[in-house]
Amino acid sequence: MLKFILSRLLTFLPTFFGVTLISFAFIRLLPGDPITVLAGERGISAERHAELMTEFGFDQPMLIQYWDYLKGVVQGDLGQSLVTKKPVWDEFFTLFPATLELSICAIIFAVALGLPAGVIAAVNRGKFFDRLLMSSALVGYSMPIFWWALLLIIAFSGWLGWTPVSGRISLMYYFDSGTGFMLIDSLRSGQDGAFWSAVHHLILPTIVLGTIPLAVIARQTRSAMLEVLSEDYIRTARAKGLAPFRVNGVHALRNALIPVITVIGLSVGTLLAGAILTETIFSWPGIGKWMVDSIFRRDYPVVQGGLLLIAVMVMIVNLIVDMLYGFINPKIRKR
Amino acid sequence: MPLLEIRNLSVDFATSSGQFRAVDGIDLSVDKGELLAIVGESGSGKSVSMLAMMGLLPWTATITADVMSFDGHDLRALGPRQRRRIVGKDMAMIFQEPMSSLNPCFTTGFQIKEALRLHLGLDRKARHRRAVELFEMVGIPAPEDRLKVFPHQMSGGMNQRVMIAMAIACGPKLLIADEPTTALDVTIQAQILDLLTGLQRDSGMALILITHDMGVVAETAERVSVQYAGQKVEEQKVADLFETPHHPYTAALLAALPERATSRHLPTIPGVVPGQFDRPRGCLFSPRCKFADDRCKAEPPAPAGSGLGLARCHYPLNARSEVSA
Amino acid sequence: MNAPVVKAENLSRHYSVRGGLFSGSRILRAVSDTSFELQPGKTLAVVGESGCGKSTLARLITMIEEPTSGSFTIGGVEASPANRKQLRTDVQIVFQNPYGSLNPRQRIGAVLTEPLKINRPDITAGERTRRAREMLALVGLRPEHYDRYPHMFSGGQRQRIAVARALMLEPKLLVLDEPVSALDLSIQSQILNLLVDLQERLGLAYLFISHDLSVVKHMADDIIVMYLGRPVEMGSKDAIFAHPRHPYTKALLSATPVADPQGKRNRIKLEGELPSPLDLPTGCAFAPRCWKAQERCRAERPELGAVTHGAACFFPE
Amino acid sequence: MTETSETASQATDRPGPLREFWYYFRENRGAVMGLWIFVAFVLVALFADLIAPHDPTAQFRKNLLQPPFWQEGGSIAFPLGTDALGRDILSRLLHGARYSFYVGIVVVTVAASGGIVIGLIAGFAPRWLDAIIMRIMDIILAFPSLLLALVLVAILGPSLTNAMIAIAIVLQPHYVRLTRASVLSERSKDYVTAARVAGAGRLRLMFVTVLPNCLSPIIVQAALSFSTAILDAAALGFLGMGAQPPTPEWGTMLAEAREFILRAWWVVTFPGLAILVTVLAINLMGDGLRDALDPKLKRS
Repeated sequence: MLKFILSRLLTFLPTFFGVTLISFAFIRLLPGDPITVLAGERGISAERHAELMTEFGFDQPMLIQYWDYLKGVVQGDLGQSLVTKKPVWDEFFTLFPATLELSICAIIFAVALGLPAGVIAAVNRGKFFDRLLMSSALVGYSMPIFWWALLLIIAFSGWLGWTPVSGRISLMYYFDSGTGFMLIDSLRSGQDGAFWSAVHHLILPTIVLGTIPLAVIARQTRSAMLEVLSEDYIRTARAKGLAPFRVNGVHALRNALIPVITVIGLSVGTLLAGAILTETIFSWPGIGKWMVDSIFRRDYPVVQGGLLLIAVMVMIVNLIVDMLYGFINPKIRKR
Repeated sequence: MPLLEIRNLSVDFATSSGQFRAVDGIDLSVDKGELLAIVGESGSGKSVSMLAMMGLLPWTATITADVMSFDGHDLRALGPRQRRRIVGKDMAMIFQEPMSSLNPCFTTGFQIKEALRLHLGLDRKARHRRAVELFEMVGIPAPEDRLKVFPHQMSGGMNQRVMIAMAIACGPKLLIADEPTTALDVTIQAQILDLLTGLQRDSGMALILITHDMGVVAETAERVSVQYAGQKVEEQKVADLFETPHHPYTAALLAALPERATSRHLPTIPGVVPGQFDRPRGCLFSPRCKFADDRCKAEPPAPAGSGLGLARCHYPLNARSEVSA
Repeated sequence: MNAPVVKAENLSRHYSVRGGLFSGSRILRAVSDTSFELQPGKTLAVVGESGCGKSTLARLITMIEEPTSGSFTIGGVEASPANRKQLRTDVQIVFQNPYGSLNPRQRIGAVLTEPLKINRPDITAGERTRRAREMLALVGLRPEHYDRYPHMFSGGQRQRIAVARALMLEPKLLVLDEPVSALDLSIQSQILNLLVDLQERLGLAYLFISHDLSVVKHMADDIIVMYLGRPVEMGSKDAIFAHPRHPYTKALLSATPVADPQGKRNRIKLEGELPSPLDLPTGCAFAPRCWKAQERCRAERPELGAVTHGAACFFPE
Repeated sequence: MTETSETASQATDRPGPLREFWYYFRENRGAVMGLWIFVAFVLVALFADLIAPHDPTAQFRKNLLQPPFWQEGGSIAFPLGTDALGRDILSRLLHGARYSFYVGIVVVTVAASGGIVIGLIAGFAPRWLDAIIMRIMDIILAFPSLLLALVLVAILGPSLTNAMIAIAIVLQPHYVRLTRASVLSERSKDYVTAARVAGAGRLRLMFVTVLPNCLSPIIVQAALSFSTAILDAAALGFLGMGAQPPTPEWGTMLAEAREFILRAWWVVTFPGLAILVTVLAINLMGDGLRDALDPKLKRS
């Protein structure tokens, strides 16, 4: 097992360098030289330009520039925002919990509904329930979530008035963010109704963000279950006289989970892409919205740093999923 | 009363291109402690009929039978819950591919103890003791260690031993072995066959051995049933079958064995087993039979008398102790 | 006596298996020090259980893989990488699984003409078609099969097509890797007859790989018995079946079920299973399962010895 | 030969590959429905000029935010109503089909052709080259697709063309992985070895022997990425990074309509519905393709 983890870590490294290379290249691929770009629309005098070129080392050979950049990355120095003048690193980690909270809720939502739906569909293959669930899953899978969000807002916020349209919590409540997770912070603040307000604000974004993963997980669970159900060992289990519930729920599901876990892991990337849209629509102060805003504001150091950090987050999650995969698949675990 | 009795069993599968009859009017009876071999080529329905009896066929299968009784139970009348009380306990089955027949995600110990808990209700300690005992019975060395191991960590022969241990865990009255040695090497095959016949002799259970290998049949079985394209075409004591086959198919099959060859050219059976689309109207073997005439092509034969090995043929061979040509 | 079609000397094929990151690589000895000769028109059978290296040997002789050491000649020409292209047409192969060995997207006509197209560019398209149709008839298929796809054929017919493809280049040697193992008994005899006929008619040499001793007994002139990558016994068919000298051969013969209910025999019961090919015993590989094994067997490896009927055993029968 | 025997009759009973494919595809009613909708979509895209009642950019200043015809205040002249600038929504939707179709075709062609060639090379390449190619694909896959597309558009400037380039780059690794995986599984099969024994060179093996047998999953992937491309292009349009107004691209239309969501439901509903129906139809078709092309599912 230790060997397995180490070997995974070893493939992590080249990918990590590749990712830094891309984010390093980003700012140099922009039209115009980096200083002009970083100066933004205010413009800059020629002397100051030359001065800054030397100061930031842009006149150095590329290889040395990359080496310096890499050193910065390892030390947590990703430059600072042109707009707020705060370090990119700090901004990222202030906003990241909001995205994390939303993503975790969305994944829980997707797994809690998608897994049972897939199992039920597979066991009732070809029957009414299967058709119903799989048609719904296909609609969910095909959904333009930015439109889905607007529809939900029309229905739940417009007509029914049940849920708020934007933000993480009602403006009535104010407390210091401790963990950055609104659900936890609101509970800790002890203010009446704060927690429920936070929950209310979470509902729509969670549904919107969770829709596609939900559909993907349901479909994948069904097909994995179907595949497993035709295996010889399922016949063996039935030949032992086990009840269908135990055959499907223990012998089949345990094996079907192996590919499903992979899919759940892969949907983390999808989730972050979805977060960009969801957070923009619901004005959710997370890194997705932060990235979009920064692109619009041409706040390139933020875009560069955010790009790198998000990619690294995705890689870390994939790494964890990989290890989890190794853990639940005995063929890898004990080799 | 025989332990297992089946009369006129048929199994149809609903496929995308219509109904497909995999088993066609099979009769079978097995006494307590008997060893019956069912032999046939692929597509002869030899496994399907046994799976039908165990209730292991998918829902696309339609099963009909006049009689299907096991140990006093009418298998046709049993609900799923009652059937599960018999299946795995009194009636057990092992399969062709030992590597894929065990669940890769659970240890062998888990899988064998599961059956013990379900059918015998043993407590934790008793289960463990019994599992170790079973592993010793089937000749698995270091049973304590092997209980903690996953199937993919052992060889095919060992896995088949685990399968056998699982099957005999609850002391079945009937064990069905579906091509148990086909996936194994010859030397391991010999070990497994010895183990199975030994268990059958010692425990007094009945054993149905499904195989395509005439050599295995000759060396292990007492009585043999030959199947072709879903029908039983002949049934005899093993010695008589090899001596005086009554159905032309059996005779041709035996003649085609390389080890019985007299010249470099083997006698062959022309053509292939009929499929879903080209099932003959009369005798199913008539398109390939060198004795077939118009009657054979037109009307399906009924089984002949027991003196003629119940041969499903209009013109059984070796009739009345005539010496074969 | 003619020059041998194949003459192999000390052929070995070892794979390095990566045993994980830090344990370094280990060596899997699939075939070691195998030498043999095969005369034109004769059949040499290689028998053994799974993992004995018989299929690897087939792939070496067919030049699908390179030997790690040792060498072999085909028709007297050294099979070096330089000569490979020239020798390719002399050796062709038929695989075990008739369902995997034909390209599902190729019509039978294309399957048969492809070898000519690649190796004999001087032959016209019309001539290629003519030869392919001729070959189709030779292996007992009908002219209308020419334009069909493989999935329309049964296993036996596919195996005929595979044989036809192998013969298109008029090879001297046909390597048959378990050609009838995947077939039903009634089809098996058809294919065996076809092979016998073709050998007589075309004077082919066969390297016949099989685990089925009854088929080998029917087909072979000479036999090599392999165990864990090494030949343990080699000799003429009659000699080996009548007087097996190596204990493993004896056990193998006695374990093979015989379709004769009267012939009760004493079966030699082999204890245990094959050791892992990654972790072979130092001495004779068969020693851990052998009832005759002594100290010497565990310490040093016996050589095959005699030319006519050799057995790699210190205590042969 | 004495036994020229095996009956030829049974071979004729089995249908040819194309007919067999259609047979299985037809079984799946959803897939057939998806196919018809897709055909309709393609026709609309091709003949939008002829079908559309109005010029998609013409502004009817007297009819701002007019509801669809069945609602009070609607008129049959603007069947699905008008937007805030008085443009006919139906005409804009019909023309929008053209952009979506265009995006789908271009993206799939670029991503698939590049991805297939790279995947084929990786599948046949020596280990080190294969490892390098796959690591590069890992790197691209580490970035969430929409984010990478956004950043690429930020570099190249917002436009539909740049959005398409960005989406094609992001989708490419999927083709590479898929092609490589099926090349590796095909390569180990006996028929490929047989072709090698027959003397086939590497190029012949790659393109003549192996590639045709890898196409099934690639075709399915092409259908699925067609819909992904439409969705991503619309998302970029929605964020203001794709097609620019007044282009009647569906995502861009939604972005323009956002501020009216609580006032004029139709400006929001119809473009989104158009995206959903198109994507759903293509996905239905893709599922049908997969079932019909996957031999594993056929047997059951």
